Amino acid sequence: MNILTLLIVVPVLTIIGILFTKDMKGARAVSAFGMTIQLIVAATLVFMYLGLRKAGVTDEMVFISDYTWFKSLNIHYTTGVDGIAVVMIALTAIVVFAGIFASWEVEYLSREFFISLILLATGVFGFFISIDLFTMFLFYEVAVIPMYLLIGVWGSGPKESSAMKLTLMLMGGSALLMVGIFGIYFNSAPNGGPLTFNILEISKINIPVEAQRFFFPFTFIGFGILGALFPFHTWSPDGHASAPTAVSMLHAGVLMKLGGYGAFRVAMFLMPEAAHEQAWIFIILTSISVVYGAFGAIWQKDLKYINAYSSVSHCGLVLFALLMMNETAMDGGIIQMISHGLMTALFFALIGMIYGRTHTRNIYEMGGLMKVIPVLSVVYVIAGLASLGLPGLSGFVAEMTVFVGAFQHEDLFHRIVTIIAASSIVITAVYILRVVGILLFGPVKDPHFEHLRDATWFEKLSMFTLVIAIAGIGIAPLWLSDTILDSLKPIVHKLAETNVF
Amino acid sequence: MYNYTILIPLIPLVIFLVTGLLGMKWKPIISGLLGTTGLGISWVLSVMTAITYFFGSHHEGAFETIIPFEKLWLTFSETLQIKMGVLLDPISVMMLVVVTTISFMVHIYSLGYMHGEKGFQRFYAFLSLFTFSMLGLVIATNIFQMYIFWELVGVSSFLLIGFYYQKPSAVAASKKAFIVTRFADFGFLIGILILSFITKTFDFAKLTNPDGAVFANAAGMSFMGISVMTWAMVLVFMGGAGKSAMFPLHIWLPDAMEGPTPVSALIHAATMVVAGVYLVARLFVVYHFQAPDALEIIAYVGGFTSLFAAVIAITQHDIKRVLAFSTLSQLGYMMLSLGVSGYGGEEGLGYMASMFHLFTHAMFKALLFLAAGSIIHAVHSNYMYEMGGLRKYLPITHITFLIACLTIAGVPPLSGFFSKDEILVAAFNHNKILFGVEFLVAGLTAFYMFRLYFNIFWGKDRHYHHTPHESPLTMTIPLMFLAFASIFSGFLPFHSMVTSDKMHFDTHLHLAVAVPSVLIGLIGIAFAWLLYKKESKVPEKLAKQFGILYTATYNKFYIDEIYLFVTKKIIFNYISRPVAWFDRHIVDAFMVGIGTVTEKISYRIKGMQSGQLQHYAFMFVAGVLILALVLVYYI
Amino acid sequence: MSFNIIMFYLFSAIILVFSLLTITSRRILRAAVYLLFVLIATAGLYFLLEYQFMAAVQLTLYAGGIVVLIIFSILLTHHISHRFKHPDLTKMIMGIAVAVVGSALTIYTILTYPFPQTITVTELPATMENIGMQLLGVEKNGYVLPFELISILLLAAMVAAIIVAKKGNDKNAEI
Amino acid sequence: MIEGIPIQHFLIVSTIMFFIGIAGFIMRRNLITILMAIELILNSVNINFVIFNRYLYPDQLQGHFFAIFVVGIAAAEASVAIALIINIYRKLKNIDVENVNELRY
Repeated sequence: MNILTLLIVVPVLTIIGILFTKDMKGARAVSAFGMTIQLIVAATLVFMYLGLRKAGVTDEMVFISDYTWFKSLNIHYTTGVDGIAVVMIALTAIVVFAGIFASWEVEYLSREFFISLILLATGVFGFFISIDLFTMFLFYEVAVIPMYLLIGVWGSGPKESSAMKLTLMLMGGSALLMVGIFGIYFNSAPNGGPLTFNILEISKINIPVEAQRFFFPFTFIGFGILGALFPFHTWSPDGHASAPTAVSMLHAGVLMKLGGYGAFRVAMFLMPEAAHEQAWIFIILTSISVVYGAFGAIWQKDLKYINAYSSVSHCGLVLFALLMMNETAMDGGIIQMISHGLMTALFFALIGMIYGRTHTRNIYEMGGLMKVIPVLSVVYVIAGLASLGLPGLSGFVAEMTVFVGAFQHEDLFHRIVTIIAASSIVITAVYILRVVGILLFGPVKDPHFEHLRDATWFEKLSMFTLVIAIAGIGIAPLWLSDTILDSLKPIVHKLAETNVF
Repeated sequence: MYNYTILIPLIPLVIFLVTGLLGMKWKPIISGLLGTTGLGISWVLSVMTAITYFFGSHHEGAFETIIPFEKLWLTFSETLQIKMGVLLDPISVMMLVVVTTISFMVHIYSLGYMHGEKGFQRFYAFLSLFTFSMLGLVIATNIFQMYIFWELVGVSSFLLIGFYYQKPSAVAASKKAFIVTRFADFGFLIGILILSFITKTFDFAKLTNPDGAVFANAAGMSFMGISVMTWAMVLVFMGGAGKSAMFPLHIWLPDAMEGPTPVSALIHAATMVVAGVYLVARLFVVYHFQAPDALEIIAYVGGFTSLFAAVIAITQHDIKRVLAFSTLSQLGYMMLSLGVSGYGGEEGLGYMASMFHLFTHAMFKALLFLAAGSIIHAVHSNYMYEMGGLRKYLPITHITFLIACLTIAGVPPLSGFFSKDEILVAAFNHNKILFGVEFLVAGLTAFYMFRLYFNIFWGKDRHYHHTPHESPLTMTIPLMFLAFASIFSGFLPFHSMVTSDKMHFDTHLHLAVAVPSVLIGLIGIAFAWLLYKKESKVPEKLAKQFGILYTATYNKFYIDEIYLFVTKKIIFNYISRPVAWFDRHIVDAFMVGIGTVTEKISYRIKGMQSGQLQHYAFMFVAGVLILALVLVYYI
Repeated sequence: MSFNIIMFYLFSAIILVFSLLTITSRRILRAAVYLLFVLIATAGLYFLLEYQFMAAVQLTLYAGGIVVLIIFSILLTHHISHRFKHPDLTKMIMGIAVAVVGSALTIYTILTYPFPQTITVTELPATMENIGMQLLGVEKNGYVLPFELISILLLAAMVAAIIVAKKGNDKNAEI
Repeated sequence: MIEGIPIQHFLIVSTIMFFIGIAGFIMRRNLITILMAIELILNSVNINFVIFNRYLYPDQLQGHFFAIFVVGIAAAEASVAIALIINIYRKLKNIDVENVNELRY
């Protein structure tokens, strides 16, 4: 069996396994086991991929397999990965693994919880391995739908309305996306011949420019909604605030990345002329996202809201970088996806753990947590530092690659927006330090907090997995960056040759 | 032959990791000893490097730039790459010595000073982290490596200032320090980006090549009427100004004194704050050849800061704050000196003087801080009006403190005299106004230092909670060592070691400058002696005389308040809050509004589904008619 | 002016007048009787067109069957003397507007449409033989399939009518 | 085919009858009257079938047959409708169409 298909089979088997368990203990043990295997598979994939590249394989996509499953419309189940997909898969595996341990103590309907969670993960894995647009879209929906249940059933606060809002907005995105994908499909054979959903095949032909102009905004905004593009980001604060810990982790850590990944893999790669033409609009929107999200975060009181706005800012940077359409900036955008995925997952995990102890997320009701729960607090500081771009942690590598890349652009407009976007590093520092200062430092505000329990083993496992990944990327970013750069070459090449400006 | 130099930063890094991860499981003292030993090794290696570099295998002509170690860290594109490496040239070797020496002394000193503190291991871990970052900054081979470590020293400074994290003032100070320097770093980053855009390289080797080949692109590029190189270099200087606390980015430094005193000595007096000076020196060639306007700005900023800080220092009561403002003032000196310097030989006197002063200042300012720490340790107070007559109780501290005061006041033949004299000469040759300012500052410096000295060690004996006693040996040995260094480092032949073009040139004493500057120093001391030797009412009267001026100075000219206004009022209230409001009530409301409107419309139009058969029939027939009209008659 | 033409206009007038009366009469039994007149006049038209079989069906099924059915149901649900209230003004406006506009539109269309003036095909007289052969024929122009369908429909309608109209069974009555 | 009467006249008669039926359907409140309006409509359609057959396609009997079918369907419809009306009458004690509005919203 193709190793990529294994990435779907393992979660599906895990779900089936959970069906046979009776209670929380069984369900979580099976989930943890399954996701550990998944992590191993993903790691194997990374090594196999690097091995192939080292052996001199220069195909754009590797591990390709192909089954027709709807012949008359030429829909295939086609899998294949390049370096970008591989690192995204690795990210997903890590975050899901950490997410399982972060939700170790979900007692209410725990079997159903784990099933939904893993179903969501299956969708994400499927999305990354697909190179058939239809299958990709199918998996995208598989990833989005369980979110409704996960928030609506296991959430907190105004969970039903948040779940509704989130799902409806994402479904709105899907609707746009579907228009875009069908637009691509029906223009995939301008010179006659069978229509196709296969990304690689479509990338070889040129979709007529008029069609691109029309369908590019649909596709880009469709993915952009998931990637928290201003002004379509408002599902994110409410959704994250209501979602249970693991769901926030997965959602901000992985699902929002589908947006960025799709935006460049589908929208920009297949419709390069339109991407060049319309990039400026989206560059303005994303630079607004970056700064606006950061400013929005300064004023919030709720830990999850702070993080959600911070995600808006960081994810805005992802799209911003991708739209710069040069190798370095896109490389940075993808590293930023991974980096943001890891650290925001860590943040949400920590917030969940802190909330589980203090039963409040209002930062003004807490204080001095460093004294009572030092391990959690130290990890929180590390996550914060990663978020504000401290060298040695992943955020720095990503941000710097983005800024350096974007600034190499010949156009003055691009350089000026880069400066505007770069100003977010200051604002980020302000809101991160504000939270850290209020939440962790100072005297202990509430006497009830004096006897809080510090991190348990499964929480530590969850946190340290992510911390190690963050620090690993931050300290030795070269292999990651090279892997991505390598795979970006054909994409950037295609984008460059269609640049009419 | 310099391969071992990579160990100099790596040892502290390893110690940081080990202490940080495992330290909590050990007895505290093990961390301390481990850190001290490690730093000792680093120090020995640095001194070895310096001796081999400057004095070994004697050579004629320029000192070479040696890169014994370099490794690719991150690729941006074919030309833009970040490498991690070790670069040895006169200034970096000199800085290696400075950093490791002070750090080593502070490590030893902290064994006594921090003894029994909660978080002793944490303290040592952070010290190691800082030392690692600072060393990495010093030996950076390219501007991006420098930026990386620049950020890391920023964060270690943040962690160390906020060491007493339960004290709100310390937390606030650490936050302030980080954010202000971060803001400055933003400028630095933009500067780097502009440089990289023009030159397509980060390497110092290429950037600082006097032929300026990499800047060929920059010719004629300008933005808003100012040449792009000036923009770039001013922005880079902004980073330096943030770290070196130049006006108006100086506000974090006095507050940073909330950290433990050894930290103040290490970071906020001797090493990190000179990073800005070091940065300008590192890129001096670029400044000189590509952006002379930026250099001019640096000179004026430096000059203004030194005067400004010296004036404020006169009125402060917290001894650490006096020292902090004194540091500001001295950093201003160094910046000014770089700003007025030319390139090559005698012209480059300012450059040499700046580096020289950096070196001597590190020694005597660290000494001052450590001595101040010793005093605070004995008295448990930071305020000089709670001190007096301490010379009896703290003899070693007293002597070393006096030596440091004399050094900073520029009394010959102590080291401060030499370095300050060179700066004054450089300023005199270049710009008479700045020279005047510096001359005045020299007098002010002597005055406020001796005000401090007399207030602490002379004057009336206060009533102390328990009799102050001299600090333990771990604390006094560093004091004595640094006093020794303060006295004798002035005789180091800097003019043949650290020069702008790395070539030897001859210097000589300019009596026309030296004599008046010594005299004004002595006058300052004399004033202080008159006013503060004995308890007297004169200072208070004087303070009253100056009235508003005094209050303004005491409140540091309200710069803090201005900043507070900008951040709290403008950013929080007028930007962030509206943004949050806008997001909730406009953007989100719009998105929610789509849903609400849909619901409203459906509520309204559900009345059409009335169950009234005849309404349906009417609609149906009317619809058919309309369709017929449209389809048949194209209306 | 031949007799046929006069008869046509007479029948037309009856149809139109009694149609109007059917829907305007406030006494329902009278309305039913007016409807009967309309249907009989229609049958007259069929006679004029020489479709005797059709006319006979019209008379027996429509005028005979359906109208009787309607009158029965009226008797089941109304007092004979019951007079309706005037209909709602809005409904009246709605109905009249639709009717006026619709008939105007349709009549305009009819009058402007170029119907062929002469038909040159040989006429197939609607004799009983022809009708019988075609209605139950299976070859070309044979209508046995719709015929069977209609018969099934009628059966289904009959069953449905019985089920709907009969009183609820005991089990339901208890509830 | 009646000599001297053009097809249009027939059609106009049936059209007016049809729309009278429509108007009755919309205006009247009583279900049985509505049923009668429907009969009018069906009848007018029947006339059209027959007329088109007779005037335009006299070589076949399609319209004729369809008219017969319509009569059959009308009979079925009337019987079911009356069954429904009787049922409604049992439930509501009247047969006003305005009261039959359970299936709203």
